[in-house]
Amino acid sequence: MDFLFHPLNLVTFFPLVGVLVLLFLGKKEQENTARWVSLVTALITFGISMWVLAQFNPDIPFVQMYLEVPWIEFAGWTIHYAMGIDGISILLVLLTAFLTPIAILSTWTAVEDRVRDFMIFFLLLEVGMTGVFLAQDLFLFYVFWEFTLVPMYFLIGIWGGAQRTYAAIKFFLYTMAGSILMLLAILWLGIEGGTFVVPDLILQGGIDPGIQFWLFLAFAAAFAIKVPMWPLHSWLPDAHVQAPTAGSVILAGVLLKMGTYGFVRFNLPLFPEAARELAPLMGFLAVVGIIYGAIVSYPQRDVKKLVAYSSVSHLGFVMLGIFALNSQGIQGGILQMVNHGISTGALFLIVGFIYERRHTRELSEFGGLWKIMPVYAVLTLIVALSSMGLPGLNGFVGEFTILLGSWGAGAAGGSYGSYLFTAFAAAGVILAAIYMLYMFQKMFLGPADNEKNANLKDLNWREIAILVPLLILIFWIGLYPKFFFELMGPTVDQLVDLVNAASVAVR
Amino acid sequence: MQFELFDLAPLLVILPVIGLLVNILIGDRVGERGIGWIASLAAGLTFVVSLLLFFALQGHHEGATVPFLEWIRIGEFNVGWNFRVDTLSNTMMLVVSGVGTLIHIYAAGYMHYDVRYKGDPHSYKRFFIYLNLFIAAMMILVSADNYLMLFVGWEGVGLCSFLLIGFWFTKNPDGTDGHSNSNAAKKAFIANRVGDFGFLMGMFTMFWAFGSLNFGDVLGHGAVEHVSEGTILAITLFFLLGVAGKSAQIPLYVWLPDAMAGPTPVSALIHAATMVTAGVYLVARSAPLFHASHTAELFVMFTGAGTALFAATIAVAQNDIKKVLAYSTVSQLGFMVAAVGMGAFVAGMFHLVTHAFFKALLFLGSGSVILAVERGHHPLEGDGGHDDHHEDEHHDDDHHEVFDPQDMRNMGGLRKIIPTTYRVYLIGSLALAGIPIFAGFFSKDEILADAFLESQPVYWILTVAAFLTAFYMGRQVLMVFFGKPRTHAAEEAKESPPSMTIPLMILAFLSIFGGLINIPVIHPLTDWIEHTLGHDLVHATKFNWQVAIVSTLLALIAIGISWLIYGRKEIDASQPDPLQRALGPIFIGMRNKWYVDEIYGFLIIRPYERLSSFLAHQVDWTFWHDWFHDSGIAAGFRGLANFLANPVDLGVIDGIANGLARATKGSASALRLLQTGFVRNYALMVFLGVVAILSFLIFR
Amino acid sequence: MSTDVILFLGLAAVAIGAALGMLFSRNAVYSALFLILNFATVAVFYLLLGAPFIAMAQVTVYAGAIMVLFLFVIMLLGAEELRKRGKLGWQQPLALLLGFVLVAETAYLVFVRGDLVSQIVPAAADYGTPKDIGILLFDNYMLPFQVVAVLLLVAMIGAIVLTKDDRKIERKTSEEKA
Amino acid sequence: MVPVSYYVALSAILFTIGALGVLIRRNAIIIFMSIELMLNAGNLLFVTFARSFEQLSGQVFVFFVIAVAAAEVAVGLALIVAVFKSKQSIDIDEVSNLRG
Repeated sequence: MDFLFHPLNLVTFFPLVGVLVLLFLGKKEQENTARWVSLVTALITFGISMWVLAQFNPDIPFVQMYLEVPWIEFAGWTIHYAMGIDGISILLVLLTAFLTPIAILSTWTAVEDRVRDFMIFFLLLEVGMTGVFLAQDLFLFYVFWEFTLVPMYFLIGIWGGAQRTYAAIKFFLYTMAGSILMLLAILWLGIEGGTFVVPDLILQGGIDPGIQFWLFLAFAAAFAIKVPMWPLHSWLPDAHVQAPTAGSVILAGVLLKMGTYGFVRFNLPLFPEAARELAPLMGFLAVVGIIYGAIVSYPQRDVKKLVAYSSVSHLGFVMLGIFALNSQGIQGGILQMVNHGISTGALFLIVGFIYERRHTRELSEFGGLWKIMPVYAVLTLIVALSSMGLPGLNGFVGEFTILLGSWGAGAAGGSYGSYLFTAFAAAGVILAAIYMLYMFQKMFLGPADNEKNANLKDLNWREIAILVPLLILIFWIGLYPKFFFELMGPTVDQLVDLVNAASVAVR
Repeated sequence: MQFELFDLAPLLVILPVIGLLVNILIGDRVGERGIGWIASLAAGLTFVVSLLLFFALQGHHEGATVPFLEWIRIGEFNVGWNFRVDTLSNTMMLVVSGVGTLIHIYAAGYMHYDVRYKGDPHSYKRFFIYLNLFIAAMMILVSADNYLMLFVGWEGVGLCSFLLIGFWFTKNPDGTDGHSNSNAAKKAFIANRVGDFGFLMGMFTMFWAFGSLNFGDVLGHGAVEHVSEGTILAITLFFLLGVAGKSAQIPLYVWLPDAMAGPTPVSALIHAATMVTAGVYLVARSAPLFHASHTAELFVMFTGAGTALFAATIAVAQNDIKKVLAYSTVSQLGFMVAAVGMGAFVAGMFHLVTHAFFKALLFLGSGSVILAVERGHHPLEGDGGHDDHHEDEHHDDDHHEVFDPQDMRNMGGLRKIIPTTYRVYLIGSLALAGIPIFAGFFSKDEILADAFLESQPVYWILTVAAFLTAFYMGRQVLMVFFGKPRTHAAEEAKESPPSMTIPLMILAFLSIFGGLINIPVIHPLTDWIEHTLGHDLVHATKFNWQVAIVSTLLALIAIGISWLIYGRKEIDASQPDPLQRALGPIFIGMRNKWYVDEIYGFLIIRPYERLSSFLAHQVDWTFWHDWFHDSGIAAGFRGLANFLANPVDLGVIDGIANGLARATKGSASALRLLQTGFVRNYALMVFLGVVAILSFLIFR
Repeated sequence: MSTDVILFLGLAAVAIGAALGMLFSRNAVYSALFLILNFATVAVFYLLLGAPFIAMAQVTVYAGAIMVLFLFVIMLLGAEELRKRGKLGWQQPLALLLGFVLVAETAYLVFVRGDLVSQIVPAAADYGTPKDIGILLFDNYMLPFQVVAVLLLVAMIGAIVLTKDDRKIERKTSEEKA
Repeated sequence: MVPVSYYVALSAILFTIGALGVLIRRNAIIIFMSIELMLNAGNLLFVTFARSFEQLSGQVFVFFVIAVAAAEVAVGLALIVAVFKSKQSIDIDEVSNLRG
């Protein structure tokens, strides 16, 4: 019983209860019941995640609430069912549990077709995502990692836009391709190290730097596609544009974070020497991603595509922070993961709202919406400002600490490249203002001259209720992020020490 | 814990925020008057708090830091929401909240008409929410105790600027529907972002050099000496970029003239008196840093001086009453930046204060003029209420003719029609032109005197700029107020209500006597600021009679010339400007702002658009998405699959499989006759089998 | 020829006659009644063979329960007789032929080739009592017994499920027949 | 003193009659009854040999057969009823969907 009701097991697998209930519902009728069941399930899961947070002790820099039982045993190797939580994963678990009910609420009127199946896939997706962030055994991690693909594949492939099949298959194949390499590396680690349990592997350490290099790249292949890092981003616009709104929210909000999370969780502590060695390369790709994503976002005429490309830019910041390899950078990077989940998630919701009303996302169809939908306009403005990093809102705290860390990587005796990276990344902030303001202007400012927009209704209470929690977080993180930094601080400091110790050993 | 007056500092931000929240919540119920009162009260209380802090400082010249909340702390990086109250920041607080309050009161009257002329009375509330937000952001800026918090205010005022420039976001500046206003807002934000980029980089450099962003740690005694001069230079130059963005210096000044798209009180408050001076404040605040690098000082000084002259030349040829003032603002900001650049921090701050008075006065006065002409053009019924019928008429007017109430060629002779506005406007103009006894004279003269000692080239550049200033102000006053009314609207112009004229009179009073705050010989402001910046950085400038006489004479000459050109005989609105005959192509260049916008468009904006479009459509989509992935990888895979499927699979493997299948099919079609579908038939077969087996068992 | 054999032959004649009656009756009700007679006869055989428990089970379960069920269904469906002629006319003679061959073969096997020389003697009084069967059933054959129980349950559910749907038609047909 | 062979012969005859019933008759119910007859023939054989070899297990198996037959009848008759509902007939030849 203790095992079953372990907080981490509960928070991961509770959505299955909802799935079970949904399975007993009729297909055609009871659509509202399906919605309510899944919403309540997601809310309870969020409640459980709060309970986990209450039990979490941020002062311990290691994995806690650890749970390990043998799972598969054969030929002398044991694969463990190992779950644990630390300062790096707790925020992402909370983010997952937070965004899922919001995304479900956003489907209330958007998804009319096969509601029950949609909700089942959605809750399954939550199980997979939470599992990814909690798994402490490489094999278990891999299982969760691949498991998330399936529900997302169906969410895009069944409830997506016109080219959903293409997008779904591309999403699936792309991610699969990277994962295969990671699986090989996982097998190598497990066979050589004798265990798949991550904390044990980190403790053992001592992998030859030459081999680390290749293992790092194999893991990076899987994660970089997921992030996605330039130039592996090609699946992202397709998946985002075709996915239903809730799918986009989760895709941007959580699924992409699995990639960046993977870098922090596995690549840095398992292969510290390689991380040190490859940091300039990763930094370079990140900066190219920032600039490229920002430039390419600007001429997009489809709002959703614009937001999708902006994700490439934002996640470039996260990657830059992580590979600054110092506290400021990594903490900023992790916070920025959360920020991006909130801001971009909110942007996708906002796009979804207008799409539900007008059934188009072309910028040229809009203009002057502020006059017609003032509440919508103001909320969008706040979210857009948060996305482009206005101080006082969440995006700034993340971006500033990342850039500070990145500059510090140069100041701390790293290469001069770090200065250059920082400068270019900071220039990306300008470009972010350009495309975001352009989007905002095209949609909300100027004369309201399209007659089709004249009778649009402003947001209803449900839609406002969806956005308000996000806005609260936007302001909270922006004005008083202490709580979030304290959650991850000790863990990240310990990680930084680990990586730095490795680099000293190399020298 | 003992309560001190300094602990009131957070109220500077909290009060305006409360004001705007109250207006958001109950603004719809209290009516225009209520909204105006709430907002003005919030601003006024902020001024009261500033005054209280001023008195607190009388006892404790060293000031105080008031911790409020922890903000970001990662490792050694620790920045909090801490408020700094010292003589320098208090000066800014007083100016911002004082002028801000006056402008709130003025706007309560002005916006009543403006929202009706723009046909959207619901925007009244929105305007005052923004204004209060601006006061809050500006207070964060000036009361910050560290660079990061200053940056919050810095971007916050930028946001308010964006919102207020784009206040009439569906229109063009002339009132027609269009995108110009929103474009101007966007331009302002992006130009400021470029400056912010510099500010950010400066902060990064600073943190890793000083280990802190707090004023106390960076600017305190001796901190600068531990850092190499190259690093200081980098920091200061990065900051200079920020200053150029916010305070509209070359090369980022281009947003400020466009920013006149905002309602006139906004131009007065944000784009003349307070926000744009934030850059000057930043340099003055960072005085020890700038002082530590001579190169940096040179850069700042020449940027300021160049801007002062350059903008003044453009101002000479503008016809839009607000554009003239806008370029004049850019030019005056150049004076201030040049002053702080040459180490005359007090002179810069002095000019900042007086300029806030007289430029706010001029902008508000111009607003009064514009409104008067607009009301002359088509009066609102009853001048208090309005009804829909009239708005319809107004709408029709737009179709007939585009009347620009801001064009000085449509004015003339307003001296007698709106005498109150005329008088205060004249005072503001004389102050700006630098005529003795007015506030502008003392502050400008102090800068010139410093420049005279510091750098002769800069002195001469600034003197020429001052000459041009006097000239274009003379031109403006003559074109607007003298001669005969050139349009029907000007003849019918109406004086503004008291809620507008009383703030104007207060500002006029300040424009006359504002110079007293740093009157030569006593130098009260110098002593005041010395408490913060320290004795090394502050020196009382001796009054230089030579400089004073030269500049006064030049100003008088300039006004005389302007009278010769614009005042002596009537100007015909349809004729080209009289000055154009004299200057020819130079005048054309000046009128077209030296084509800087066009050059930027050609050099930066269009290439960027082309690049982004190329990257997005050609590289990312056509090449990377479609060609590489779809045609390359996907089609390649499909090709391989087809090869395996057709020749290999169909030919060889399928051959075998099909042969088998064909045989099976043939035999099946024969055997299917056995499948009659009758169950009994099957049973018979079974029975037959039983008998047969039994027979076999028997007879084997 | 002993009385045993005479009794056997008489009963056998009744059993075969009843079976043939079932086979050739046009009316299904008659067929069922003939079959009941047949079952009763066989029950007597069981008694002769020293299996009173089975005989009783035969009478109650077969002759009683199952055949009553048959009769119910026949009457419920009103399908005592078929109207049309069958299509497979050639099957009848062939089947009769094969049946004859089967009987002949069996007779040959039993009487000519077989070595079934033992005789059935009247059983002792304590042979095959229900008690013995019960002990055997709940001892050696416990598991099959349980399985049969489950099987019956499943059959019951199956029967209910199969006849559950479309009550309307059922009612309609029964009304028509009534 | 009846020989066992007599019982076997009787069982064979009854079985054959049952088989012929399945083959000849078209009425599904009668076919069913015929199957019961065949089962009965088998039962008779069981009991006979149980007596002959003094093995009570044979009787137990008969018991099982009776139980299974009961189950079979229940399901079978239900099937017939279901078929009758859709075909309005219990002619087994009407159910010839398996025709190849």
